[in-house]
Amino acid sequence: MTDWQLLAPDEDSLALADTARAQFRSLRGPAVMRAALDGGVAGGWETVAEGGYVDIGIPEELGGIGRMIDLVVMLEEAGRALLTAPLLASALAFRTQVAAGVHREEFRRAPAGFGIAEGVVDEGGRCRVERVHVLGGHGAAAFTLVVQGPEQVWVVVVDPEGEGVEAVEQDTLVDPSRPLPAFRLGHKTGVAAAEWRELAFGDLERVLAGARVCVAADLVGTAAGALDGAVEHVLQRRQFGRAIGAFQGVKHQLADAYTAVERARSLVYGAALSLDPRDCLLANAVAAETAVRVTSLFTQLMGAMGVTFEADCHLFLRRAHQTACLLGEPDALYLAAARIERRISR
Amino acid sequence: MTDWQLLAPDEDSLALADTARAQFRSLRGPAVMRAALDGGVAGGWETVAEGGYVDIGIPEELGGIGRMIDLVVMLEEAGRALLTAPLLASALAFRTQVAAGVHREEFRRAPAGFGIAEGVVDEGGRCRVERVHVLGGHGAAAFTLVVQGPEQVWVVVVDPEGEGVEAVEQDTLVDPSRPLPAFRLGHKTGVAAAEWRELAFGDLERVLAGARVCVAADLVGTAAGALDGAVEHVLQRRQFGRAIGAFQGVKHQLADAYTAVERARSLVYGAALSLDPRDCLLANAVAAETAVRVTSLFTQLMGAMGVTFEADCHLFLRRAHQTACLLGEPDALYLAAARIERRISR
Amino acid sequence: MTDVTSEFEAFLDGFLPADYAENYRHYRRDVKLRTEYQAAAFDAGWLVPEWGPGEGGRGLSVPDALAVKLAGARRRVPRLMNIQGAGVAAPAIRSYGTAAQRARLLRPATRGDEWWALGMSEPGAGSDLAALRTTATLADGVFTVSGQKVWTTQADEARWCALYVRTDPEARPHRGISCLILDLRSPGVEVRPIRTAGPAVESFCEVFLDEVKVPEEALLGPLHGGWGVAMSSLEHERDMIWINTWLETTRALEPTLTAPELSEHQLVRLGRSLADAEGVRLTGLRTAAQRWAGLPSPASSILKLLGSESVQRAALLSLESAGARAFDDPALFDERLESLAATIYGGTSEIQRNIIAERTLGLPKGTP
Amino acid sequence: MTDVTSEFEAFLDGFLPADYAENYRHYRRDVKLRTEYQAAAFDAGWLVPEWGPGEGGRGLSVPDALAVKLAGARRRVPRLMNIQGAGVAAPAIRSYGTAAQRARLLRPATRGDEWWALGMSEPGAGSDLAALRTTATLADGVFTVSGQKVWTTQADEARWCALYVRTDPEARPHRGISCLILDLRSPGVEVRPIRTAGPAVESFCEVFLDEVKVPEEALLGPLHGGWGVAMSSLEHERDMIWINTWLETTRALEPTLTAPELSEHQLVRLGRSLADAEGVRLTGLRTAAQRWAGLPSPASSILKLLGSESVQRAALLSLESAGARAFDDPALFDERLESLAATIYGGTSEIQRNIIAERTLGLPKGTP
Repeated sequence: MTDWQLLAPDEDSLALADTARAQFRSLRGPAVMRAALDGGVAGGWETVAEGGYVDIGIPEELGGIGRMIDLVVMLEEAGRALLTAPLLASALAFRTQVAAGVHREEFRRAPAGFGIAEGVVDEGGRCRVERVHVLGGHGAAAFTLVVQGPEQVWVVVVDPEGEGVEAVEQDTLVDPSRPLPAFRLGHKTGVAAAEWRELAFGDLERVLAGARVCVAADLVGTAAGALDGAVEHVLQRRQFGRAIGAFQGVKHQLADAYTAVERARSLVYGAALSLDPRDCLLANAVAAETAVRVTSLFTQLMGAMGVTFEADCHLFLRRAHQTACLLGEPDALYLAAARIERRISR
Repeated sequence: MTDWQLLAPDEDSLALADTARAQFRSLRGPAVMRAALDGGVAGGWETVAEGGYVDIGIPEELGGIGRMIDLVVMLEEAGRALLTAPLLASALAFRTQVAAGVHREEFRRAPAGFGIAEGVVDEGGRCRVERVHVLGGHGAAAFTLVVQGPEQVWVVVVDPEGEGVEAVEQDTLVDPSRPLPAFRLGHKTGVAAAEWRELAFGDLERVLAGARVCVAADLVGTAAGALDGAVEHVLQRRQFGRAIGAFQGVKHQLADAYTAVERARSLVYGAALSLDPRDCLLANAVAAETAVRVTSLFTQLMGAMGVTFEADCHLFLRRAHQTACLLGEPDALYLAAARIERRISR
Repeated sequence: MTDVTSEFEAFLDGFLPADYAENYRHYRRDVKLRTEYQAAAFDAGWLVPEWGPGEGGRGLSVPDALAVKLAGARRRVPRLMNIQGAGVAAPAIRSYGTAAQRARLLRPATRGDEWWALGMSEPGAGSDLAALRTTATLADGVFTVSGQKVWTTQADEARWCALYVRTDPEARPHRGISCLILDLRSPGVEVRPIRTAGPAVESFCEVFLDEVKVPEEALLGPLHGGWGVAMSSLEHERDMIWINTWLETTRALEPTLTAPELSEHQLVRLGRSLADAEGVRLTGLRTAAQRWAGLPSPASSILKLLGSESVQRAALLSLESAGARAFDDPALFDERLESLAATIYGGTSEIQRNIIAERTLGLPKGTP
Repeated sequence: MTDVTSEFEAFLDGFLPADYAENYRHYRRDVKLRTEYQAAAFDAGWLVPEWGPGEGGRGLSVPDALAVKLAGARRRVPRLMNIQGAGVAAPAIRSYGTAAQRARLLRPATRGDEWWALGMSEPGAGSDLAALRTTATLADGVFTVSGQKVWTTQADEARWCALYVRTDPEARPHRGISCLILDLRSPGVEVRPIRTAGPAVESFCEVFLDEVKVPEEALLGPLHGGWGVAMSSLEHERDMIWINTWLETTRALEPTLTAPELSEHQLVRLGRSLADAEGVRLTGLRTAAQRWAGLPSPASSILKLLGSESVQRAALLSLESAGARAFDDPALFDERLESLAATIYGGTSEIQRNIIAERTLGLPKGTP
């Protein structure tokens, strides 16, 4: 079997995707997102934990199961269903812990939070961060943070209930079903980390590689879900005596969207196989742009209906925008990938 | 009369545009470009000089006539006709001389060359430039150069026959009908300038403002000519039993091209009225992008015919590409305009 | 600056609070200020300066009136509370209304004392006015109206509705339409606001009409001549629309213009958006100038296309270049969401492109 | 790397000059090397490794054969002098040819000893094979062919032409087409090269056919079954096309990758183009992998769209980021010009989009 054959999901992956799709749908992502916009709280950790989803893509020696590509197809289904349970945050936390060598099996028994921030960690593992947005920060048993200092990078695992962790007052209305609360850590004396690892600055992208693949998979799923919604809409909606999907102007936009989604998916699969920093940066950037573009198109094709609360398109758009910049804006990622490639080429 | 009413060309401008259009067409730009690709030499200075075109937009006290907007409509007709006579180079040279205060009426009696380069000019007006591409450099009686030093900028007028001016061997096949030969100036002792003026670096864009408007007007004309050609083609060419111009996919691309051309024209007219550096940078950038985009569309809509020597579309594409980067690539111009605006806004 | 604009600026200086420019983000949502501004501007003749003094204007020439509007936009004058009233309904009443209609309705609509809704869109008809199905039958001097309207802005707060109805079902689709002035308090009218995805500036409603009686005197314009009333009243919005999109674009760019630090590639995008804003402003002005000079002007559809693209790119830039700050400032997302609607109101971009291709470039009519 | 690709790499190491990679820009246009490479690769079984050993292949599995082709692309093996021969005509002869046709034609077509042209496009028919008008009437065992072909690559240097003709004018357009093997030296054939706008890698011709006699034995595939032959032979190009666009994209990016200095915004564009190249490569591989695994694969039309966009953006970037250097290096413009043709060969982007919308997304067929 040559490497590229791994780009086709095998039977196990496909079965996983089917199961995940059915189960995530039953969790009614759009309905929960709407409720969250009205102040409801999105739960669901138990379901994803009992389903064994948090073990996928974790190495077997750490009690995990399946390959990176299985994690990708599963997160794609989560993105497609607008899953509100804190699965992505946990996947980001655990992948980053594994990459930095600070993962413990017990971490997977509770929901995790994940964030990237500027700050410092001293030699005793005390961590000071002025402000960090933590995905899954509400209800997490531990925060996994990538802390960027002036010359090093640290991966730390901290207890959100620990001394020195303060929630920062803010509104987060873009996607309240997957909140991004902000925190300040150890303003005065630092927060003691349960685990920490210091890395050279050049290792940052190696450590983030898996997280980028996870975010990208989620975004591809969100884009794919929006594309499905848009196609369904243009088949139903009639104008000038025919379904608007019969107009070439609409057709071509949707054909381009389909092409963009498949392209992004290819990049994510490729990055999942290689976990090469350049590939992961590109997959993250492309998935982010694609999700914003396709969810925007969905909103526009919905016409006036697109601005109503009852339409799903704004939910997809919210999810896409909040997730797209989670690990950096696309242009900055392209820039970083180009710099890596130029170092190799010259 | 309010300022904005000047955005509509008056009767004099319209009459000038009509005359120029007829005369420039009679000079058969596309045919001369094709001949130049085969090694022929494009002349035509006499025609534009006798037509009085070189005096347009020059202040009356310097023997000129008409306003900046007249220069714009005239150069737009030149771009549309793919004029090969060295009118743009002269316009760039004379506008820049006027802006720097080194213009003499007698300069307008002969074709001029124009270029921007890095180099230095000493206090005695001796100029050293390692390499400069001079538009209209073949056959020019004088070169007007904007020389950028590390801390100053100079505008110089030099005699191409003067001691120390050497032609640099090169191919210039992008648009041989409007050649951009390269020169080296005063490798050892410098070349004595006939006129020179030292300016602060911050004055660069003020001095280049008029030149940017001229280049932009030429590019808008080239884009408009390509749009005309594309529309003509899609009305004639039939596929699947109808004119390809009836397909919505083609229609929407041409509607976007039309919109882009009108937008670029508005920016050029606006810049011609204000001669504000920010406005001129934006007009130049937009016109360059529009010309490349519309001439590319023309080429693509021509299908297989588009790659033949006999089709006009590659001539428009050549002209657009060569002219688009003449005063800097569009992204760099947008960047400069944004920096100016941010200085004002904060 | 012309004399007339200085006079207008003096009026603004007198009316607006001293910290208006500085705290625009706050005043933008100040209902009291906005209401009072409209009334004061009308009373001083600045709201519709091109109308005659007897109608509440100053009899200004078109160029002078446009200069006043531009000066207002630059100063970001308070947004009217009910734009359809002064901007669409009032010009239609002025052009098509009977003497009695003008006397009763024109001033309150323009001054903002009585609000208006526009009953055009219907479920399943959207951008296609010719497909409307709400019917009105005339008998004994009374129209009986039944049907449904949707996306009717501010119908829940408006007193009147310029209601487009089918009065001749036999005629070709756009020939059998009439415009009725509907009192929204009439029996049989039910208005239901539609909840929007983000915090909308104006409400959106469904309007259900069940055998509503409208007196014959409430017909605006000729019977079966509603198409002309609609086209002409939308025409009046023309300059207002591009001035507004220009304003929206510059407003959307403000966070990026004043951001403490931007990377080079963000600056390039900012430059492109500045060109977008100027493209809208200058194309709008050029169109007005050429129209005024009696010259053929660029197709007005391009203003719509340029405007929506301009606002969308600006909102996207401000959201994306805010980076993590966007997580704390949901207004950036809301503006982005709102900007996507810009391609919908007043005809989708697809329709604008068809119009340009067919009417301006002369390409053959296809299926749309 | 698998064993089979290492063996292929060893073959390349033995065949290619030591400075091949370094001086690729030069060797790219080396006709002798390219000709010799094709013959040597064929003789060693590397040109069509998926074919049986008796046919000049190595009987490799599809995955191994694709691995060999990718390894070749990475090494930038010399471009075949006549791609239509080995890439399109040979597979069609192999699938549809009679024993006699295979014996006479297959090996020289694949080895490059005899060149082939493809007679598909006609003036006024372009991408629309069903509209072709060149006719052939069969009588007494001989077809008499009259008509005109255009954009026929290398017809001026080819020995044979796979000529598509209308043999049943009564049948529905795509049912009445046959494929004939035309000896281009036949009387009544006139070939005129078309001058191209830039320095083209391969020539373009018009082919005029005036009562040309073609023996019945030269029919390829069933009478009136030419549509199937055409579709199947283009199908064989499938992987070749995306591998080639990927290669072209990376080649077009080289000046930018190695440029001494780039500004940040140029780096961003470079990153986008790297993603384009990877998008083509990985989508091509994924499509092949899913096909091989018997899974539904993404529509192959997307490879065409991705490929042409990818090459175009790369060529534009390299031209624009060269700045003034582009004035001295006309090759950058020529690549840009050539890249624009990428949306034309093998069906325009518009047609690809229609196919995706209708066949993959299930949108209604409209007028095209």
